[in-house]
Amino acid sequence: MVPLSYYLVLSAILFGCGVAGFLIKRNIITIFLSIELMLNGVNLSFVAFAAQLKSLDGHIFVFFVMVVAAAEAAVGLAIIISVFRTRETLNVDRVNLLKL
Amino acid sequence: MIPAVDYIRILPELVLSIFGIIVMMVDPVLPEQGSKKPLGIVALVGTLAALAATAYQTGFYGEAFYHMVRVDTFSVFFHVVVLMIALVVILASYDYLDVQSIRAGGEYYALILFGTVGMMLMSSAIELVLIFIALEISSISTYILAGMRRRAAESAEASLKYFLLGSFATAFFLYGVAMIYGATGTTNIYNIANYLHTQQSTLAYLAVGLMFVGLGFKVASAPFHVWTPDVYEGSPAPVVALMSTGPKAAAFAVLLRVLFATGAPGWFWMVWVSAVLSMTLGNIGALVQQNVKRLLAYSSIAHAGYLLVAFAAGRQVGISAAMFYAASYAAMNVGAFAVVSHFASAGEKYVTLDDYAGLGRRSPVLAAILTIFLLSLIGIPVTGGFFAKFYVFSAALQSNLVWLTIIGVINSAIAAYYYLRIIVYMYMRDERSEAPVARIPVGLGIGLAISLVATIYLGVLPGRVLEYAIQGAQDLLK
Amino acid sequence: MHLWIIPLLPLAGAAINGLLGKRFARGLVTTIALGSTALAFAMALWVAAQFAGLPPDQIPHIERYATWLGAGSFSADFGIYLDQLSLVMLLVVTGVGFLIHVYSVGYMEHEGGYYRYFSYLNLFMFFMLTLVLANNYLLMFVGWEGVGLASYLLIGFWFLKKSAADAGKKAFITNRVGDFGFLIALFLLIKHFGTLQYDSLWPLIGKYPIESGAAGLLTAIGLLMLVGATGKSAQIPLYVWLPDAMEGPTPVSALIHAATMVTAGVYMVARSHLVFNRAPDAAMAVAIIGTLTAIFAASIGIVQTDIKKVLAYSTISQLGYMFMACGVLDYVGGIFHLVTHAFFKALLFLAAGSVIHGLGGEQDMRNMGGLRKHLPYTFWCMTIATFAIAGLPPFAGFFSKDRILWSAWSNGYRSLWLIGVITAGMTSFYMFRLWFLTFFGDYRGPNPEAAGHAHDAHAGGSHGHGAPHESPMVMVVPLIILALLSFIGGWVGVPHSLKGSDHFDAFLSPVFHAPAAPAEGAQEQGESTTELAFTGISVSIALLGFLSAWWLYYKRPELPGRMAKAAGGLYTFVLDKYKVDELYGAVFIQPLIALSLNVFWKGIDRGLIDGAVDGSAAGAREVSDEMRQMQSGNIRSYAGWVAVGAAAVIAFMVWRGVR
Amino acid sequence: MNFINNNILTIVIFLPLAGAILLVFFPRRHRDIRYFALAVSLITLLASLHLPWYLVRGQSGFQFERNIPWIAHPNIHYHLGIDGISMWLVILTTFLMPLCVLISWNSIGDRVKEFFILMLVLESAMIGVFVALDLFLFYFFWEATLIPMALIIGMYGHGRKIYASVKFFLYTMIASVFMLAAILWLYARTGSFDFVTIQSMIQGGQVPGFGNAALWLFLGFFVAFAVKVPLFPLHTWLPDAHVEAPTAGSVLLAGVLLKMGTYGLLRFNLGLFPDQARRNAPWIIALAIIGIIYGALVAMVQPNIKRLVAYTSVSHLGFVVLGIFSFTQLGMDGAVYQMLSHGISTGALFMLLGMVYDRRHTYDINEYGGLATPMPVYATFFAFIMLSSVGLPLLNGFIGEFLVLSGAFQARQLYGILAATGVIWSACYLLWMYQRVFYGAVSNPANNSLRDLDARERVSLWPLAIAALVMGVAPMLWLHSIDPAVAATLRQFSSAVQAHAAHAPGSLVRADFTRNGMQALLQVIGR
Amino acid sequence: MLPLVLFFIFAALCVGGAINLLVQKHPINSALSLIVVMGSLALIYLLLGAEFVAAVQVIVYAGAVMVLFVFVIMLLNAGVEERTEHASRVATVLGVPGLIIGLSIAVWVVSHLAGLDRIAIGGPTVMNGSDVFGNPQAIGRLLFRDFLLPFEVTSLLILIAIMGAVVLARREE
Repeated sequence: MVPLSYYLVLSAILFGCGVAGFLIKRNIITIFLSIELMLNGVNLSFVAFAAQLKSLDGHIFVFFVMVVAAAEAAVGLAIIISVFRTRETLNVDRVNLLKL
Repeated sequence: MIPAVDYIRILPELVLSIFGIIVMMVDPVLPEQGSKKPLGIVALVGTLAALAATAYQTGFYGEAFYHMVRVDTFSVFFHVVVLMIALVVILASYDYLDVQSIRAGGEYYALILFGTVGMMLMSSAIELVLIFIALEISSISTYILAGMRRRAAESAEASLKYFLLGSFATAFFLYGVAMIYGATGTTNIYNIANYLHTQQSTLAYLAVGLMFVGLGFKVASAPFHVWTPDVYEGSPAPVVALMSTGPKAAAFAVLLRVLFATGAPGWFWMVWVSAVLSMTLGNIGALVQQNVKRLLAYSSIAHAGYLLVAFAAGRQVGISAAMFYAASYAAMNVGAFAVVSHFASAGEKYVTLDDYAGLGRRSPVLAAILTIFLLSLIGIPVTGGFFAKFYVFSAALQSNLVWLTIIGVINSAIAAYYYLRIIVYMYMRDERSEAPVARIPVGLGIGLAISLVATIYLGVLPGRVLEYAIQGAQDLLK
Repeated sequence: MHLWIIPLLPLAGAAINGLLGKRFARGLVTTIALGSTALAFAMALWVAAQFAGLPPDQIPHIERYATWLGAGSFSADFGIYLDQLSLVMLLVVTGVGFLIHVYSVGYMEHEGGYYRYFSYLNLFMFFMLTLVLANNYLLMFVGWEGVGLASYLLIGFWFLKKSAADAGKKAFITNRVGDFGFLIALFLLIKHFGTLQYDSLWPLIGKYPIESGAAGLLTAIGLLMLVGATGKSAQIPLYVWLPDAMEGPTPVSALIHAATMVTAGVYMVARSHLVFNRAPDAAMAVAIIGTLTAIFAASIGIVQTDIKKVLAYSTISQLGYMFMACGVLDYVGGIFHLVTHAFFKALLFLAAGSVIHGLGGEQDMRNMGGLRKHLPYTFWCMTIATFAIAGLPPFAGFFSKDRILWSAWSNGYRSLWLIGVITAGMTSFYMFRLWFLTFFGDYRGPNPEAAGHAHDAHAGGSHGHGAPHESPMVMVVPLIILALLSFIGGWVGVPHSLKGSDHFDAFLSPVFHAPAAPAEGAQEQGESTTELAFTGISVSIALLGFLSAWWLYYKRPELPGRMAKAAGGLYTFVLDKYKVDELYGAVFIQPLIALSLNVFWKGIDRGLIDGAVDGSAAGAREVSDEMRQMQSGNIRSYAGWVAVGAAAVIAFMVWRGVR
Repeated sequence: MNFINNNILTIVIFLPLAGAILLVFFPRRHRDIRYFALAVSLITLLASLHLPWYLVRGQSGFQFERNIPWIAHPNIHYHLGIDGISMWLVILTTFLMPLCVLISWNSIGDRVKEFFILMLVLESAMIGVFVALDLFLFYFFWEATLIPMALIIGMYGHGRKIYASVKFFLYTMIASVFMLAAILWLYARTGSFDFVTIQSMIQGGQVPGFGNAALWLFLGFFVAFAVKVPLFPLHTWLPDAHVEAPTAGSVLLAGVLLKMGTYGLLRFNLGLFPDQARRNAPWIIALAIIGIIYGALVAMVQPNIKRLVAYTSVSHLGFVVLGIFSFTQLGMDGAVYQMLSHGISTGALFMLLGMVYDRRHTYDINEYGGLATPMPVYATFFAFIMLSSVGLPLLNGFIGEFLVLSGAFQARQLYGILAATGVIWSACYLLWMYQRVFYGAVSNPANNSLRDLDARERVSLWPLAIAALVMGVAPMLWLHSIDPAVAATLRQFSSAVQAHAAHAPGSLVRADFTRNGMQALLQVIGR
Repeated sequence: MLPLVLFFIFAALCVGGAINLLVQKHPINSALSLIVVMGSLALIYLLLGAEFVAAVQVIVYAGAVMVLFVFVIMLLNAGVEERTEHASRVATVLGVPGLIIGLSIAVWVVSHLAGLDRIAIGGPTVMNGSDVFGNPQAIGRLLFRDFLLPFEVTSLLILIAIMGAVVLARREE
């Protein structure tokens, strides 16, 4: 038997890794991957809570999160392509025309 | 079986979605290189139809689709605000697309309509699942719209920044939803409220905090505001008009639901600090801006701060003040950006203050209209901005938030400086800019007229709108 | 009696000439100006006749016309207060004023701004009459300020000359300093008595005891009035404007700066006798100031070479006598000297004006001499005036001055008497010096040919006369009338000691309730013997002055120069008027300007306040600029901000939840 | 008649605004625009003359009242009304406006339409400030004056016009938000914006938490008004604004806008917070006296005529504040009178400066000298107005100054004495300036051929000159209605202070003050 | 005991994958690490009795979405990420673990206080009783009844996503 808090901590670790990845990675695609990691972390929480609550709402939520993630992935990658076209780089630090 | 009345309760959203699809279907029929104006007209008709549907909706208050949406004065209020924003934005885009040679007119209008659907759903949804999806709809469509000026690197960059940071923030929101779900076992706002009324939950605190991060990002309140100036600067001006008002208003509606309808605990100082930070950082940041879009972006951060003051005030007065503020802020800001979008000309070349020098002489009407919007943003009487601030601060005082009020009024005085700077450039600087001034096109003219009338109306006879807001606040708390 | 007509006549003249005079012919201007003054004088005479018929219980005769200023319980009227004192003043002002108007017609004949001149002069008459006839202090203050204005305008009449404009400004501002004191006195009166109307004020003041020993309210009022009076009547320390005021046309000097306006201070002190009677300290201050001014001005007058400057210092000195009189509570004496002085000093100025006119603008006595042949009428008139001012019997000045000195002695102010007597000697000396220098000896001026364009002090520049010549009759006739008055004017006040009946004293004493009138009855015999002895002293002192002047400036004219050399620094020091102007400049004016300019304006206003404001604006912009660094444009740093915010929010909310 | 009495204030407020709106649709023919603006301002003047004509003198309280609900939430009323104090300020406004139109006739040649629209809008707002009895409405008009004035300075000014305009705007704006906060606080506690209601609630002690907040509320209002007045350390916007503003702007700024501050002090700071007013009076008076002396001294050394005159406003308005905070009948009567007379004199001075600026385009004193020779009529007008500003008796300036000073003296002798030195200073700076500008020979060849005043300019000056004279000779025409109004204010004030004194024994009510106040009061009742 | 062991194994895999994602320089490696995380998560979902979610996780997430990622990485020919400014080693070395640990501790504290660490879930009970909980049928019923509206609205979202992808990725002519 696994205490619920273990799942939650694991979920927090994954979420935290996602945040950290966003902060330290320079490749736009990797940053995007970090966001997916965060979402996965959240999903784990949902599923864990659903198991605890014996309610399927959490599963439904996860399902919708996946759909949204997929949609975001499509749009996000398109945006990345569009940025790559104009800037010829995937380094996020070089995407800084707009500032101050 | 779903009763027919449920469809009426999502009728405006349905109408708009249908018109969005019509736009997409008409698009291929139009000549490839031709003007996209017919699409604009379709979108316009769609918005008007949705407005009519909203009006029709008022007779059918209630929940629908198994407690997914709830139509009440609160949601109708925001429906109207959002639809009016969409209307003006479409009107402002009418000629803008041709001027900027944006070819993807079909997608452009469709995205505006779909995005509006998302925003409307945000305000009427009472289920966090639906709120989340609606939020994503409005966000993703604005991410895309931000990148619509495809030839401009800035546009792509804005889109990317908005997208990455938006997704980042959404993850926080989602995490918050997960927590509230864990805390209460439900994702329905009113069920959550019922739970929280009877039970204490430590998790709920964390949940509220995390959801505030996500929504705070959407409304551009400090310290989650950092994306705003860059994105506003890079995005097409009419899109900025939309994204600085529509999703913001909708996100405020969600925030109102999350903070007030659920009876969420412990957020007061968080909102207080955020309000102070937003006002201060927004206003101070705007002081030295040369780019008008960027300046208005900073100002919109500050305005989010004022709105949060109303949140901090809480209770019915605070909520109604926030609603009124959202409406009048929408009216004036959408108008201001509409002017900016027109004046920017092809390639959005003319967006710095220097380009505005002597505008009062070159284009007195446009300058006068922009002046009125700016005065409203300052909060000068006879404009909606004045009453908005007025209600917010008086709500704050009624809740004994003296210091917050004082910080707020000082901030609004500081803010006068940079708005005034635009007026100064328009009227008091000698003409130096070579920026051409085109005649005000019909579409934009109508759009400006609408927001102008709204701004003045809210400034002279705010009573009626305020009554709606009060009614909405009551409905929200019911 | 419709007394309001008297002041309004000259006002009408001033208004008509001022507004329309530019388009009028000179004759019309003259007619209006002289006509209004003449009518006023006639009316004054008629009033005097009426007044004589009034029963004593109807004196003072008060006429109220309207409330001028009313606020709360305070109010001040437009109204007229006619008693013996104001009647005397009324007659002097209208009479001498009229004569000087007449004289001016000749004197100003060739000047530009003729209508302006007469308009100002009439305006002066109006204000002066308001001053003397007012039935309350506020209205008196109107006249008080108004004559100052007229004086300002007339001193600066030749405004193209910087010195004239400067002098006008100096006169006005110096007077304002005095007015400041006067105003405070009025405020004290309002605060404690609630009114400024004479008729309601006197009984209230009358209830106060004499403030001997401890200075109180009335002393304060008296001293503040004295401040006002020193301004208007050119006493120490505010006398400095009067010598400069000689920049104005000479008739103006005669009318305003000798006969009438400058005596306003004396009139005011006399009018406020109730205050000074009850405030011995204030009265003593008046006496001391007056005496000191008398000798101080006389000492400067001795060495001046400008004929008008000598007369100016002489005026200051004589005003000092009047103050001395008032200070020793002999108001009648003061007013008496005021009247006689009005005659002879007006005459002196007009005669000097005639000389100047005759010499084409020359004012320096070193360039005169021997003029008695060229200007016979002027000479004789001047002679009478000189004897009058020197205090030689039986001329007018003798009686009044003698009375003052005697009052000082008999009231116990022995030291003041001594100074007064010395001053009398000095007066006699410098007047005869003037007389000898001007009319005797040889003409020291330039050739008649050159005179025309060499000495043209008048800005009008039309005095292109040739050799020294007598003035036209329109100027000479007033001289003669005044000479007559200077001769016989004192006879109305022949003291009892000289077996006179002293009508003047009898006439005026009721006003002052005769507190200081020479004692009657038993002591009279002894007193009058002493008095006679003192008269003898002063006459001999005057004669001494005459003799030394004769010795130095007629018999041995080369002596003064040598004496001046021998005195060296002292002489130049006196010649430079004890450098008082320079002292004021260095102590008050320059520091004030420097303070205002460098400390207040540039330091506080620009540096401190604007500096702080602009600085904070710049600071805000700097902060803004700094804060823009938050907006680095880097997505990761933005995410960092969001993460930091989120961390703070999480920490806070967890803390809240845990609590 | 009744209809007119009920609506006259509305008419007077909105006539200029209606004119402005009509003007928006006018073709850009400058001549027509000017005549139209002149006509509108003259009609407004005529309409406003209804007020003194039908004002009932003895009646206390507000007259020509109009009180209708405007906005239900919050409870805002369109509540107008005047008493003897505000009425004259309205008349002053309407009186100056046609003259301002005249003075701008030729000097404004560019963007004429906008100029007159701004002027008329400004007039509406200024009148509104003086007649509003609802705090909200008052604030509304108060802020509404800001924009047109800032635009007038910024668009039609010269030199550092933008700096001046922005400075003016920000100073006023920042200060008035404190007033807004105070108004909101009052509303939050009383549920009303109505001046009369709030006043009686405060006096009845029905405002919860008022005791602790009173000082801050007082300061909130005070700062807003003090900046406008302007009181000593807050005055530096004024010289800049004046120097750079066009003539009409300066005239209105000095003539009317500054009075909004003193009017506010009198009406609101005294009316709502009598006890605080009394407590804070010493330092406020100190600032006023510093302003009197300091303003005068700084004026004296200015090299720029307009800046000089601007500083004199600091000095003169110090008198007004002094009079108000002397809490004596005389002082407050004088303060009101001084407001009016300063409007006339300084307005006229600025007009005169504008006329010479039109000819020479400089305000530098060194550029002038000897102007009396080429421009005698001008010099005469100038001298006359200068004398009225100096406070020569029988001209307008004297009455106000005298009353203020004697009132201040009654309150405390030192106040009167220090302030009375202003009599000396004003003579110093104006006479010195006059001498440098007008006397002497013409030193600058550019001044040799200056035209003297033309008919239009004379027409615009005569009313002011006559007003200055009449106000000096027959002040009772004004004081008859000012006096009872001030007495009513004072009555309210002293009863409030006494009530407070009764609550808190041993408070600092000075005996002489009460005595004087009561004396004045009895006098008024007795009449 | 077994569920706990399994949980730790998969959790370790998850965390390892996540950390690897951070450490790897080449995006393709990061993407593959993410797939590891997702796979492990799917197994944990199974452990929690969420069969349907686990399946979707593998098919949609690890399958479709990640393929898209890899595809784009290949398309754009992304190489090893370059070092640029804003690289503070201290911040990375201390901040990242700090952030992760901090968040974990916060969550742990909160869940501890909420009493969640006393609730044990997973293991055989859930796994065995899966016929009523978490199976596709129950989910389907919920999805097409209670959550019908969100489900339908999702179609709009996907439409937008398609449109966006087309509009943005289309080569500008």
